[in-house]
Order: sequence, then structure tokens, then C-alpha cells
Amino acid sequence: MTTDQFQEDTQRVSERVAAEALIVDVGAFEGPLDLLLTLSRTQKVDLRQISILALAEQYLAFVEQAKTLRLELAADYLVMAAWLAFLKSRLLLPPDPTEEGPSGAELAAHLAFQLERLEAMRNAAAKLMARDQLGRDFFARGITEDVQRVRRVTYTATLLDLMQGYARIRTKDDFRPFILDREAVMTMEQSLARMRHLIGFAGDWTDIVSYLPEGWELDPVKRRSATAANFAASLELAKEGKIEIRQGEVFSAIQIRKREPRDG
Amino acid sequence: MAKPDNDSLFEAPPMAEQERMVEAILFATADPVSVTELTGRMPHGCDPAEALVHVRKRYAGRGVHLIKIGDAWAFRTAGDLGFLMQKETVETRKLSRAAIETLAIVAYHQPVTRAEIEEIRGVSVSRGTVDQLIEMEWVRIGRRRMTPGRPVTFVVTQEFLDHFGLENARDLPGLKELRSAGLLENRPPPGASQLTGPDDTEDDDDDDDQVEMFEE
Amino acid sequence: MAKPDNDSLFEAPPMAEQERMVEAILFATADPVSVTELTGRMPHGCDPAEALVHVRKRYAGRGVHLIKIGDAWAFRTAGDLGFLMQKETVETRKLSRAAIETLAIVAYHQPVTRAEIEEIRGVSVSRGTVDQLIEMEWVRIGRRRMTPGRPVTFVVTQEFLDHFGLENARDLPGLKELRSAGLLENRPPPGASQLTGPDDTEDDDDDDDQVEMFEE
Repeated sequence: MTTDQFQEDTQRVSERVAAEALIVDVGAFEGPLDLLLTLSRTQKVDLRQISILALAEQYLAFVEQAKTLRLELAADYLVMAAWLAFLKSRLLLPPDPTEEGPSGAELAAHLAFQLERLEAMRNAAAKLMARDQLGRDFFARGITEDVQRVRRVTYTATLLDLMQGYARIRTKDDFRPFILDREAVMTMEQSLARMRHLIGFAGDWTDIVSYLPEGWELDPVKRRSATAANFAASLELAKEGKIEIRQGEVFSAIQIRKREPRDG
Repeated sequence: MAKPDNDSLFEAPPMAEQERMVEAILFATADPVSVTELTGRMPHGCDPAEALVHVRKRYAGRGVHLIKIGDAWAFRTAGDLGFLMQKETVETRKLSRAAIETLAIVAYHQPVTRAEIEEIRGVSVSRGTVDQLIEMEWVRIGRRRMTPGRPVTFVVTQEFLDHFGLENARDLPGLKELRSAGLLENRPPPGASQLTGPDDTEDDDDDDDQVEMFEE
Repeated sequence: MAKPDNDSLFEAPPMAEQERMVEAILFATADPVSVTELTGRMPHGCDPAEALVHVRKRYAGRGVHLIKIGDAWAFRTAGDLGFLMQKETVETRKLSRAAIETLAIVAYHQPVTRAEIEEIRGVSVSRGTVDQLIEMEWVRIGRRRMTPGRPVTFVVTQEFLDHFGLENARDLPGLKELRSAGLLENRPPPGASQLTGPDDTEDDDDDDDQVEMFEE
């Protein structure tokens, strides 16, 4: 065995090993385009100068080899093989002017573009992953504070709501089924208004019973209400310093008189 | 500073650099960090204790402070800025019926006492309802009524007028206008008869008195 | 920004104080905070955008930086100090080659449809790949493309920008070069498209399913 022969053999062996590695690894390829990109690297030229024809031949040879090894290739690899065979014939044969559709050169250019774009994305992905990453190279705040969520409620109403609300109350009055007669009741306010007016006329001590409105002393119910109202009103007037009150003994008459202003 | 027994091949980083390191470590760790731990993390020869002094000075008066907790250090929000740690979300809700009615009575009858409001509404007014209106700044406390007990009165505010686009409360449409505008419901609300129970003893004359009283 | 019609009773706090507030708010959280949120949390009349400029300057060269992510801001430790933080390092899920490639394609070509991703990679994208990126909150669904079938598009998220320390997607490494080389174009294949032909209808169905999944 000459050295040349030996070298030739080892070369073949290494080629075969490489080819088989490619085949064994076929599952690792992300589809036919990825395989084409890998094959294109064996041409060792810039993707822009790549020979698509040579690449198509490489791919077809790869598929042939896979067949002899009885490896089952996924359908899309075979579709690509068929397409590349078609492309190869287009590239080799002189263009038929009667034939429609894109030329072989156009198809080849597009495939070259696809390969270049895929490779560009691969490189971009690598650059992206090489960037400083949060939680690996730079870090966020470790001690975070809870932001308390305060829900503030603002209430709103429209003028219409307001008017309807008022109307509702007043209408309720209109339709009140029963109105209690308050004829026999005297309120303290009423009594107070009366007494405030009358007190000026009384010079000396007067029994508060004499302040009852006319006719009220006849009806026991009215008398009771008016007396109570007068008494309460008297206390109020005394508190204001307008009158003085006295009672001789328990259960005797209660008398009031106007209090003279000291500084008057 | 680099201890004399430090036989490291490298010089300790300059103090400014050590400060940066302390800053970064204290910023990123989830727990306060002790000087020992800082020493362990920082390059050989560093003096975190001194760096901490510088960092503490640097952050004095800032929005975050360097504080010591036990024998460990941590950044913490300045105490006076705690109010920023809340996020307010505003929700708009419709005023309750009780509140609208109370508000309407105040607007139409002001100045009006609580007892008068209750008399007009025919139900007792919960403290909360009036408080809510006061808090909204639609109602405020007016003068005390010069009657026994000197009850406080309620009046509507400028904010109220602004909200409802009124120049003054007298602009509110009267009952007749309400009626002609079809705003008076023709049927009493369900349950109204129960509400107008024995308490509801005032009649129209009374109301007139009341109005006179208010318009004095 | 103090609006001219701002009739607040209070003056906005001085800028130094606003800086402290921005510091405190951003120190308190691990997530980027938008200017809008800052405005909402700071007292009336504050100008967080200006305060941020000052704070950014103040922290330049420190161990902690103020960085911009989209329209939000966050403090992050300086990239050169990562070696101090072995303890804090979070092991991110190892992404498959397919996922990394898909992520790059979404970032550089966004908004991009599933069919376009497949066209670039020359292989169909498994649902799991995009789902994984969406689950990591690095990719989200963008607007539908106004083309037949109205396919959904994918875009990268603020979390993606945050993770890779990008202010916005225009700062992606090498973006300009790729664009000027025409490599970000979506060039249709000449004539009939053998590669994407029969799959097209499937894609549409797929996309629709996905949208339903996300828009529930």
C-alpha cells in the first residue's frame, strides 16, 4: 500500500464517517432548510457566492445515501429533494421560452436568500443570547416592598337623580294613605314662638297656665299638650335668660315673669 | 483596606469600585447582608466595612437609605416616603338612594336639621349618610338653629353647586316644574306605606310652617 | 408635568424631592414602573419624566443603574458586577434551539405570523415552542395581520426587553445591518410557493385556535 493510496483511503473513510454522522444526526436537523444550510458550509464560501447547483447535488446525494442506508426521511425532506431535482434540471437545461413560471436562476436566488436569512437569524439569536441577561448578569431589586392598593371610591349623582329623589319623597307624601290629625298637639316650637311674643306684656309673676292658647284649656288632651309645651318653652326662655321661673311648693302653680335686662 | 497579611496576587479594587460592589450586592439580595458575607462575596482584599461607610454617606438624605439591621445591612425606602408605597385606584359609584334623597332635601330645604330631614323623608337618617355627603364636600354644617337644643343645620356647598352646574340652590326646579317635567312618579314606591308609619305625622300645613321658618 | 389648568392648592414638591420619590418607588420594586404609574403615585404636579433624567444621571457609573425598558424604568445592577451575584443567579429554563431561533425571529421580524416564522425557518413551528415563549412572557400576541385569514402576529414583550437589557426592540444587536442587507424582508418565493403551499389552510385554523385559547 503506497502512502498515496493510504491517504486516499483515510480520506474516504473520514468522508464516509462525516456523511454517516450527517445521516445519523438527521433527527437533529430542523428541517430541510437547516440541512441545506449545514451542507452549504462544506462549500466553505460566503453564502452569497454559494453554488446552488452544487448544493442541490449535495442534498440529492445525501438523500440517496439515506435511502441506501434504509433510513426513513421525513416527507418534507423528500419534498425538498424533489424540488431541488426540478431546480437542478432548470439550472442545467437551457431555458425553454415557451415554459411559464420563474426561471431556474430566480428560484436559486430565492433559495440562497432563504439560506442567508436563516443564517442571519441564527447569528442574531446567538448575539441575543450572548447579551447580559436579567438574573444572570444583571439583577433586579432583591427586597421588594408591597405596594398597597388603596381603592378610593368616588360617588357621583346627576341633577336628574337629585330631582327624581326629591320628587320621590314628595310624591310619597301625596299618596300617603293615612294622615294623622295633629290638631290636638302643640309643639314646643309653636309654644315658644307664642310665649316669646307674649312675655313682653307680662310685668309681674304670672301662672304659666295663663299662657295657654285660647280654647286649649277646655279640651283635656289639648290642655295637656299645650301645658307641656309651655313648660318646656319656659325652661328654654329661662335658659336664654329672658324670664325667671318660680314655684312656691311642690305641685303649686308655676309662675314666670320677664327678666329685666341688668344693664338696661 | 488590603490587610497586611493578605498575600493575594491582585491588588484590592479601588474604594470607589468597592462601593459599587456593595451597592449592587445590597440592591440585589433578598435579605440584609452582613459584613462577613460581603467580605466573602467581594474580591480578595476588599474592605466592605469601609465601603459601607461611604455608601451610607452617599445615600444619606436620598429616597433610599442604607440601614443596619442587627449586624447586617440593607437598603430601605426613606421613612418619609412610605406614602408612595400605595397605589390608588379610583372607582366611581352611583350615590345610594338614601344619600340622594338626603342630599335633595338639604338642597331644597337648606338650612335643614337632621330632625327635619327625617321628618321629610319619613325615615330616620343614618349618621353615615350625612357623613358621606359631608365627606364628599357636597354638604356642610351651617349655622345652629336658634331653637331648643340648638341643632346644627346642613347646607349644600359650592362644590355641590359646581357638580350639578347650579348657580345657587334656588335654581333647583320646584315641585310644580318637577311635576310638569314628568319627574314625579305617579305611583308611590313599593313599601312606601310602611315607611310612612306612625312617625310620619306632619301634614302640609306643617311643611308650610317649616318653609316659613326657613325663609325668615 | 404640571398642567397649566392645575389649580391644586399645593405646589409640586421641589425637583430634588421628586428625585427622592422616584428613587424610593423604583427601589421598592423589581418590575419596571411606567411614567404614567409614577405620575399616579407621586403628589399632584410632579414631573417624574424630568426627575428620571436626574436620577439616571446620578446613578451613571454606580453599582446600580437606572435603565429604560419600553416606556418604563427600573434599577438594575451594573452588568460588570454580575460575578458578585452567584447566589442570586436564577437558572432560566434551558431553551431549545428551535425556541431560541423562534424568539430571535419574533424579535427581529415583529410583528410576525406563524406562517412567516415557518417560512424563515423552513420548518413548521411546533405549538409548544411558541407556547413556551408566551409562557415565559417573552412573546405575546400582537394585532391580527390585515391579510386573508387575518392571522395573528407575535411580538416581544416588555419582559423580553427587560431580560435582555434592551430599551426597545430597535436596540436589538445588528438590527440595522440586517435590515439594510434586506434580510428582514418577507420576500415571497418566485412563482407558486411549493414550500408553504399545502400548509396554508392549516395555519389559519391553527392561528384561530390559538387566539381562542388566549382570548378566553
